[in-house]
Amino acid sequence: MVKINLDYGAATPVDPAVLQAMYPYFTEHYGNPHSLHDLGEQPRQAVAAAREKVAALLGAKAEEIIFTSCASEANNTALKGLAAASKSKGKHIITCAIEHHSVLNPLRTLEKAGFKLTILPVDRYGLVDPEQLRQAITGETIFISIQAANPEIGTLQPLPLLTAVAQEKGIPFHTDATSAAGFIPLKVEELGVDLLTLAGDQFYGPKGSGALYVRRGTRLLPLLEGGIQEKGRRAGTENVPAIVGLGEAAVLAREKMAARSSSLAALRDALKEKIFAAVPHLHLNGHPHLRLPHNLHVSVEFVEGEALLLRLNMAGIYVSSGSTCTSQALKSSHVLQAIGLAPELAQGSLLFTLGPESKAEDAPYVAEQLSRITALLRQMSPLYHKYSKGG
Amino acid sequence: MVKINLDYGAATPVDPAVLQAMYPYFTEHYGNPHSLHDLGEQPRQAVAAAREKVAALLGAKAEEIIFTSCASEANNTALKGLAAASKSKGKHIITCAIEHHSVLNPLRTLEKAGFKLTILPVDRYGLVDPEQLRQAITGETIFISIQAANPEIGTLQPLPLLTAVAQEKGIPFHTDATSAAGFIPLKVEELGVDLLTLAGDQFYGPKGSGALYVRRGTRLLPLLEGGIQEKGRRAGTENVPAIVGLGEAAVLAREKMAARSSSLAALRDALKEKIFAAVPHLHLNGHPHLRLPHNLHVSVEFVEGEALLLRLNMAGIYVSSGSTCTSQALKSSHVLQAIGLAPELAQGSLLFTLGPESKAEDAPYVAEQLSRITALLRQMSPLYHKYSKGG
Amino acid sequence: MPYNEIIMDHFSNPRNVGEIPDADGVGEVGNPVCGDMMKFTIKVKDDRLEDVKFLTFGCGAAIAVSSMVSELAKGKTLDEAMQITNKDVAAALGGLPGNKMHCSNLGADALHKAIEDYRKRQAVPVAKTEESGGGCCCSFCDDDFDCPVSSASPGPTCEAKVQEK
Amino acid sequence: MPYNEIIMDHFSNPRNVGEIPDADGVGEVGNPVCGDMMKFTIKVKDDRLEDVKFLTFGCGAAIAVSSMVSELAKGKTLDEAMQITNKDVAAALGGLPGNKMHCSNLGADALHKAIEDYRKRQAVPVAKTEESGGGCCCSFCDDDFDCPVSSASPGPTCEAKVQEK
Ligand SMILES: Cc1ncc(COP(=O)(O)O)c(C=O)c1O
Ligand SMILES: Cc1ncc(COP(=O)(O)O)c(C=O)c1O
Repeated sequence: MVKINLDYGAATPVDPAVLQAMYPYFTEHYGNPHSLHDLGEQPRQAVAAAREKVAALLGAKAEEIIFTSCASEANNTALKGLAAASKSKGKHIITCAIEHHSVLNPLRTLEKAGFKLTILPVDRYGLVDPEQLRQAITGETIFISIQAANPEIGTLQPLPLLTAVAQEKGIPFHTDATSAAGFIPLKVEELGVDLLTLAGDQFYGPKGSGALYVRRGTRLLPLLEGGIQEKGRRAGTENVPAIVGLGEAAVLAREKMAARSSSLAALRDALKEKIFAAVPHLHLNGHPHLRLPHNLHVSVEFVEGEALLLRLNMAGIYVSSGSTCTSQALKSSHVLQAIGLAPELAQGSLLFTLGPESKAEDAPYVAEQLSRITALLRQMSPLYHKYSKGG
Repeated sequence: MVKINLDYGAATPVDPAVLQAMYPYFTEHYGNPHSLHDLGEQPRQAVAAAREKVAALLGAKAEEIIFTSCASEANNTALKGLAAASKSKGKHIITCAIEHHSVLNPLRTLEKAGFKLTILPVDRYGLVDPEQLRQAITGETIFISIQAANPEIGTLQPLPLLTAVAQEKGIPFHTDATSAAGFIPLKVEELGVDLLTLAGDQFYGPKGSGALYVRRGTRLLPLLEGGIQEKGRRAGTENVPAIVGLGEAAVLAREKMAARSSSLAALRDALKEKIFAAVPHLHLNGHPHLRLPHNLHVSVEFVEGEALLLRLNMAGIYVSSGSTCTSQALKSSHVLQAIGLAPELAQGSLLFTLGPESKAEDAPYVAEQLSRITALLRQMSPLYHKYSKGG
Repeated sequence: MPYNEIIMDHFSNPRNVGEIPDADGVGEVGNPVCGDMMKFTIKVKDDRLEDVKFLTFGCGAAIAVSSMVSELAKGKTLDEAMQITNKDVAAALGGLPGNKMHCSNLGADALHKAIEDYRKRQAVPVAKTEESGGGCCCSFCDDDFDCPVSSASPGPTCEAKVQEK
Repeated sequence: MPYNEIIMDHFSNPRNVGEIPDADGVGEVGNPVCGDMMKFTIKVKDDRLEDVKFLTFGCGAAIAVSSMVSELAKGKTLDEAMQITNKDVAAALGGLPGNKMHCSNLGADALHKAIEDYRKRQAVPVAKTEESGGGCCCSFCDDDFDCPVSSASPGPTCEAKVQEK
């Protein structure tokens, strides 16, 4: 049976080299890095080495990396930690409308606790305007959080332009780079960011591995308090296998990024071409070229995303959608709303993310199935019937 | 070379059956449990099954289990989440002096934020007095957090007596059962607790696996906010392999607990006998019998714990200590202070925790080495010289 | 797969898809903003539903619900058909996932609207059937756990419910 | 192992352990509350340290420091020995871990005290050497990262330092 994963954004398999590196730390080297005896030695060194590797991916210093259990934890730690440490400086925070929920929801909680939140709009491609950012800044602004890339529509923010504005005013800048890490270069000096979130499971590392880069000198109070792991910035026994895996994934990402990204982009472009040729009334979402190399996001007019997704699944093709029905919160994607996509188009959205097993041969089959299924669902769509009669 | 781990409290190896269960979820079944397509199916079922297994260990319902990345996260989530959800009810919190830092530090942070904190004392065995708990409760008390077992001195709290007091007054009761889980029965109904923390890596499950039991109906605001994983109570992509591993460890714990604990206790008792016979001026800390089956905590008079630990390490024996020098914060253990142990004795503390590879043959060797090393260090101890002259 | 076999069967092989050209009654519910929209057309003969057809824009559940409603209704008298509730439809489908109970389960409403439309055309006055509300709804409603307002982004209709708890 | 090879060597094979019975000077520093206590006894001949012995209750670093001090001091004139600083000792040991710099590095102080004691007995008045403070100390002091007050439980002597930042 055909099985074509086009939903690597939801999960990636762990690279065999990564898993191999992790393996000894479950059993042979199971010690606690904080133990003073020999059993702590190898785990301690492994964690230190992984820290160097993640730092190298970002062009950062090892001591600027805090290991976390996921990107959500890193985002919560960054945002709540900055807010708690900066109360005396002010209470104003700036973000943008298409951030991940793990950025927006902590900020909404801070808002309820008395912070002032400015949520910048984005244009129809999902871009934040540096000029609007500049105007939003007040004397009270304590930090800015704007993502590196959007996980749905794939749009890459012009971070250097945005961080330049923040730097002028001396305001710490956090970026959620979860969907960008491993696919586009993220040197913190070039980006000009002070904090950066990433997660290993987005780029062939293990689930349960995340990291927060915090520029030396940035004040942050810890979210997980307890032991003095991560120099007191994140309590909890180090998940050594996951940390080792993240380090290994960072090495692979650094070595292979250019090749990986250009081959993914080529496959993606071929897929795009094929499905646009096969399916009428298809719309591309996100920026035409400022986008993640492995991301393709479209709206299929007149039909609903979950129905498409389930039918594609029956054909062995795995995708996701930002439609109301596919979100457990039963709201259509806030990202699609923010770029001003018409509700009907948001409902018919399909997200393709390519990954390690994507092949050129897949595109024709996917296009053919998408065309067949779209036709079938349009036949039972009242919107399509209305359109057909009207047109 | 001899290698005898007597520091399983710091880390346990992952049980081979646990690792085997986890393995497919790194590669073959790498999907995201929230995916609507087939790749989400197996991970989703695996997470659901693991939830049932952890619930079964506690005699709880599956939906009362929140998976976390470690015990510290579970504790922070419980305490900060209860506080945030109960602000309108009151601002008073009760705990005890020998809690883990991942309980005490979040509570101290809440105290700084305006909550009132009562830290109950313990007796010389580490026991909390139910009557003192009763007297500490005020109309403002919003929750109580008292551990199930102490990770250092091994003392088991009389939880049913303590929770009975809380129930009378209708106050939610959290227990940090991190060092108890897997070794002593922890049925939430019998204990009478409303929230309970555990971590897999304490009982042969993987690092990075924790859980928080929250009784149905208990109000709690989430600490990690973002996606609606764990029904909105803990954001972040599920660490499926770790969750599966925790589930498997819970099954093993349920099946083997009685046998495991009685064999560990027998080994521990033999070790205790041997070292007390071999080393003069040795003191047992913690309760004589109300203690974890795998825990032995002693103070070696006139010598310092790190020096003992390092010399034992050179002899292939791995232990830990609550001495000032072995804590990165450079304070002697707050637990030893709280039970009123003299500073010199606290400095000479040694913690032995037994585990899966502990053997009866180890005890004589350990006793012999401890005796040799103690004599050697006493020879260079000014305290011992003073004692010898004086005595 | 989020759905059971009966639902997947009706989703994969929906019965009675289409639009009756010279329908005796037409009923529409929902709108694409919330993700589901259904249009039922009926043919009535001797006070019985001789034919029922539907068009649905919506998720798997919505399509299966429409299909099931059309099957349940076909051949029934109008009064019998008016007795079909959304709950009956869900039961006939072997149960809907909690978060789809409100949102996609509008099939009976659409059918009732079509019957009302027919009756209106026949000038038989009827009390307007109340819609079940439907629309966008938080997945936590059916849950016994407090809805974590700060993190779950509940839908508009549930916000009230959530606050109450 | 938290220590380098030189330290481990001095810890495993400490030089000059003991107490000189008829010492010319005795110096004690530290107390067991903070984990380290050192007692130096010296034998002086022709203004030189003919013999130096120590007793130490303390961690690996404290024992290695004591051993190194005794070696550095032995044979030196008293004035030379008074020049030995805790920093010199740490350097001779190839560096101490950050969190042991303050706490266990009291060896020079103890030696100086012993010399002072000798001089006092000889009635040569001297300015009292200042102790370096030592005692219990937070491991974050040497760190460039802000000490996370809420979570790190810094020791008493550092609390001030931490608040300052
Ligand atoms: C009683 C207790 N609570 C909490 C913790 C913290 O556990 P973790 O390192 O998994 O966060 C520990 C660690 O050993 C513990 O013993
Ligand atoms: C941009 C972005 N941020 C944060 C997250 C949350 O990641 P995690 O599930 O590792 O917490 C995601 C998840 O896909 C994401 O795409």
